[in-house]
Amino acid sequence: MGEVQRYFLIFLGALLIYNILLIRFIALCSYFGISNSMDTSIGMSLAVIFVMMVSSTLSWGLWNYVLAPLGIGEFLYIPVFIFVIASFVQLEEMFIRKTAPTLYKAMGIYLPLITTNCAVLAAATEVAKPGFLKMSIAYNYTLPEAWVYTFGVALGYSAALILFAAIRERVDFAPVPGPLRGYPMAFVTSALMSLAFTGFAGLFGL
Amino acid sequence: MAGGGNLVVTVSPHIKSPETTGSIMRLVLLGLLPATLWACVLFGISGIAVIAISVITALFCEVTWHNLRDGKGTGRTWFALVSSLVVPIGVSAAGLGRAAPAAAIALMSAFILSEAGISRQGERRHSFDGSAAVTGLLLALVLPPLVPWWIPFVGAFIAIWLGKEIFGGLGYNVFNPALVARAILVLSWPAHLTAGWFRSLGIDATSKATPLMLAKTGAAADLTAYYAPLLLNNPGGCIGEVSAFLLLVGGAMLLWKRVITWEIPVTYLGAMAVASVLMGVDPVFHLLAGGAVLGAVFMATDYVTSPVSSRGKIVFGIMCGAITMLLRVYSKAPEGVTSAILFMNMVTPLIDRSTMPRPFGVVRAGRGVRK
Amino acid sequence: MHQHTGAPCEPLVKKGDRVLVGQKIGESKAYVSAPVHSSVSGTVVAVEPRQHPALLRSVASVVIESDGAFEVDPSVKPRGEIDSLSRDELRQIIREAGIVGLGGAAFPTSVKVSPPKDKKIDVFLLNGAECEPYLTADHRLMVEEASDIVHGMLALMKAVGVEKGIVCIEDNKPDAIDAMSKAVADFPNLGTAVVKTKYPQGGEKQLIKAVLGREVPPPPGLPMDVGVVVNNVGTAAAVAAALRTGMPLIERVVTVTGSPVREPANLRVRLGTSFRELIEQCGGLSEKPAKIIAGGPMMGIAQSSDEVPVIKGTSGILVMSEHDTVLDEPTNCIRCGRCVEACPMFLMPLYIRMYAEAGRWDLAARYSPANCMECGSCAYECPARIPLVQWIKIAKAEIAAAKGGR
Amino acid sequence: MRVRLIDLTRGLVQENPLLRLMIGLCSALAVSVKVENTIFMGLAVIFVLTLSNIVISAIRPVTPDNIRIPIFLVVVSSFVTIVDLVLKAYFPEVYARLGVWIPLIVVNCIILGRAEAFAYRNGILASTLDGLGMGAGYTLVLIVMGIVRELLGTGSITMMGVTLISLGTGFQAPTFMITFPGAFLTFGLIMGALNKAQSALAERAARRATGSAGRPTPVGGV
Repeated sequence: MGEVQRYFLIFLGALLIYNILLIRFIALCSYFGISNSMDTSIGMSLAVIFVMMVSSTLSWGLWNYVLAPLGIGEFLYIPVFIFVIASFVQLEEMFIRKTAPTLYKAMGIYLPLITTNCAVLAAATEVAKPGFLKMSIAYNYTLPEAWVYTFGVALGYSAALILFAAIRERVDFAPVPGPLRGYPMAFVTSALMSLAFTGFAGLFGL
Repeated sequence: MAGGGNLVVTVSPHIKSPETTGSIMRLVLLGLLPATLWACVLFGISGIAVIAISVITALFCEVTWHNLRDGKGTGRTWFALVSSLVVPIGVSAAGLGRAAPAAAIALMSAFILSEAGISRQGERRHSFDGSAAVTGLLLALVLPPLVPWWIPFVGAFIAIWLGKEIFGGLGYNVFNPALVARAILVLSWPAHLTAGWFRSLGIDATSKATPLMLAKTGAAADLTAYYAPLLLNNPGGCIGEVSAFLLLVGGAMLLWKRVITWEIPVTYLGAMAVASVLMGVDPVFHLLAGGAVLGAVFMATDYVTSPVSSRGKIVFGIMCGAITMLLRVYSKAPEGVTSAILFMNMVTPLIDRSTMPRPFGVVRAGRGVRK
Repeated sequence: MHQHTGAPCEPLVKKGDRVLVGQKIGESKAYVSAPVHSSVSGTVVAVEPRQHPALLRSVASVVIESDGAFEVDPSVKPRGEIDSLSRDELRQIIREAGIVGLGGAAFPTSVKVSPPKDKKIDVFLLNGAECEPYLTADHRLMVEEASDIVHGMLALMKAVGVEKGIVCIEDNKPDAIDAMSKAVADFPNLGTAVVKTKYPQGGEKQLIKAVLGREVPPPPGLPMDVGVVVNNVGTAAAVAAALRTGMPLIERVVTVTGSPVREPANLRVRLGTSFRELIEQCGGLSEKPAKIIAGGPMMGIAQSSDEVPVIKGTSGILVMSEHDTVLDEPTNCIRCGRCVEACPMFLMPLYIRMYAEAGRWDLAARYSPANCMECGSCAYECPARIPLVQWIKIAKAEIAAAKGGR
Repeated sequence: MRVRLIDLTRGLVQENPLLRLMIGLCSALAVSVKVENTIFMGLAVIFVLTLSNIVISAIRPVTPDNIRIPIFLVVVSSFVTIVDLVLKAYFPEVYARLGVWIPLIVVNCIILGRAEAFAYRNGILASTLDGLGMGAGYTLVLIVMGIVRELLGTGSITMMGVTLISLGTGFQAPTFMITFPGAFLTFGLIMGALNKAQSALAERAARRATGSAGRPTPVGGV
């Protein structure tokens, strides 16, 4: 497998075929919670892309240089990663608020929410402990591969979220039968979105 | 000279184009007619059965849903629903397997006819706009001719109830109902949906593979040999894939009648041709084979689930064509039309949102017109 | 007293007064307004509210019983040649003659020909494109009174202070093109332009785009923002009359048509004549009317009675039989996109309606309903028979109200 | 300290974490392919939720407000690690199937949500009851989903290798139900059914209250 080809496959797998929201069911709370507004969805997407890239880098470094060499990874990876992500998000929030007020305005309010966004932890753990998310390409990522993978996951999250927000601008105003109005219908819609994503299963042998 | 007092006062405009939703749906049915009739000839009773069950069940689903939703005739509707589920199963269990579809058709038709009539109070019970018939027919056309009878039956329920009515009825669904049904049927009963092809008018009674499958596995070396049969009488494939030529005739009629516009079919097939050249596969074969023509002309052009603006339609068509070829060439499955269109259905609201035409006189500074 | 877009007039006469043809009977101090004149001579029998054909409510009206003599008021006298009059004098004559746009909107012409100083006007368009299908009043006028039209056009151009003038005619009226081309041949600064026949070509913005390729910005943008003033051919003819004879605007050409009308015709009628009299003049009706519409089929307003009078803005009377009348219930929108294709302003009516129905004015505003000119093309095309124009009007009003509240 | 029954029952229906609070969805959809999975997952969540509720409630006097979230996370993740290791050691098969969902309990919104919204503001006993109730509510929905999906999707329900219910060989199971889209659909329909049931109950109650056959105002869903 060529270098470029491998990056491409990692990216495509993370983006489409194992889409973190619709195929892997991770981070659904935020997906249903904020998709009723397009602006919020876009802000959240930006924030997630940013936080994910940084936290994956951190977890990759921690695992490969600290946890794994010391042989304590299996016991400690959960608390360590989540702690790192939570503290990083807090630091970042303070940092952005001071240095970049416009950026803070755009995504500041989403940052605290991201701590409990399981997608961030999932991606961070996957790049450190491959196989975590049961993708068929799973091996020890190099740092660039970890970035490509994380970027794919984050973009997949954003794509699904923004598509869903656009769809909800239609479905939310449709005369849906009473008991299904609102969230139940959002789930039914997601079922069909997930169905559309399933169509990509098996692409490039992924 | 009539004085005042009994004049009708309505809002403008006071003249209307003669087109209605019903007239459009009738034209779509007419467009599908040549291929459907030819399929009935080629596949005989098995093809006719699938088409009949699919269309009648679709109409039945529409009537029952509307009755229950509007709370009219609730009792008789429930009775009809339960009996058309229970009786065929009973007949089947009694060992009269072949009579089951006949029983289902008879029961459902009786109910549809009784609901279509005029009630004793003189009011119209249910008005059909033809959209359910179109969905039912399209569903039948994407099924293999030898599927068990209950596949189109269940499929029509999925298409009308889950694909359309649950979203609020005609016009509100996001995904093409017939394709939703097909995708769910494929996921549920892959064995039935990927076999049951028919060898038409030929030597073998049945064949286990479609030309696309043969091309995928490399079993068919000379693809040019398939051009003529694909155009006229496809050796193996779904009911609606019997003849690319007849589908194109129907499509041309719809274009001429201005039911559909050129953008989606042309860009869909065009993008497929370009993509197949880039991927190094035979473009003519891929345009004729499988559901490409049926999808590009009749499925992707479904008003409800495709973009409304011209620019949006072009984006939609190109993406559909590209994804179809991507899936056909690089995924395990031989066909990609269903998945490609469903995927693009999902993207349609976003396309519509971002291809809003520039209002007259508005000078757009950069992108976005949000205030 | 409310015959135009702008402030209504106050009656100047009272019950029992004797009035003459061309005598001013209503006036307003407001800038955007035009006075009203008597179209007959006779006695004022009432000053009371009467049904108005465009506003669909009763407005203050002066009812005059004609004595049949058509005695002309002494104030009506020729105003002299264009060259001898200054710009301000011309504007004053136009205002005093009560002239308004005769295309249908009835906007006071005196206001239109007085652009603010900072707006540079370089072209004057004379609109000979019919504002609606079925109406042929402008067409007949151009064929029969070409030289009057040109005379009025020159006066209007002088009032605006513009050099270049173009008469715009639709390509399905070769006789009108002929007549007008001959009439403008003597004036090097005038020309004609032939435009495609399609609705709504007669709309100001569409006409400017078709002839000059300029796009008028959305409201509150006006043609003068792109250096253009547009006037209707009927308006020009009225100006010519006001100059040559001094007669103010007391009559106009009205198209009376529709399938039940025995002898459809264009009639020159005195303002205030009832619809019923006009229909009778055209041979009466062959069957019971289901609808009587003031204006054209696309934007005209259905009347509840045929006793309403012709006013300055009445371009046509359309009578529809039951057979012509479409009374289908609206069904679900099938997103066919025909409304988007049809919209001359390039809007997406289906989305405006969807969000208006849901009461989400914020989302509806994104689709700029304020740009809609209410031509009705979308609703005409809609196979689901959805009254799109009405939804857009509602959205417009709600969004404007929300803005005002803020 | 008063013991209130409502702390225990709240999580079952009125404030069911999945159907009403819409939290903890991810794992619910993912593991409900098999009833067996749902029971283990439910137990794991009850364990972590109750214990972390207890601890968080206990240490709340000494928790600084501004860094409470990282502290919650450390508490929760310790319990999750215990579950993770225990399952891996004693039920390797189940562990393999649940996979990622055990470590992800850390960020399961139910646990952090209850810590923040309840345990951090209430006494130890109340917090214990709340943890048990919420956990039970979660498990209940999970099991229902598991039953629907496994029974329809495979035609039978098997647990620890034993077939409990079977729909017979004539039933051709729609595999769709155990796929990803099937999970969303099942959940959406269960939610709709609950809404329908609640509005029907409310309607009946309203009718009884007014004593008339008049149409009461319908009670909307979420």
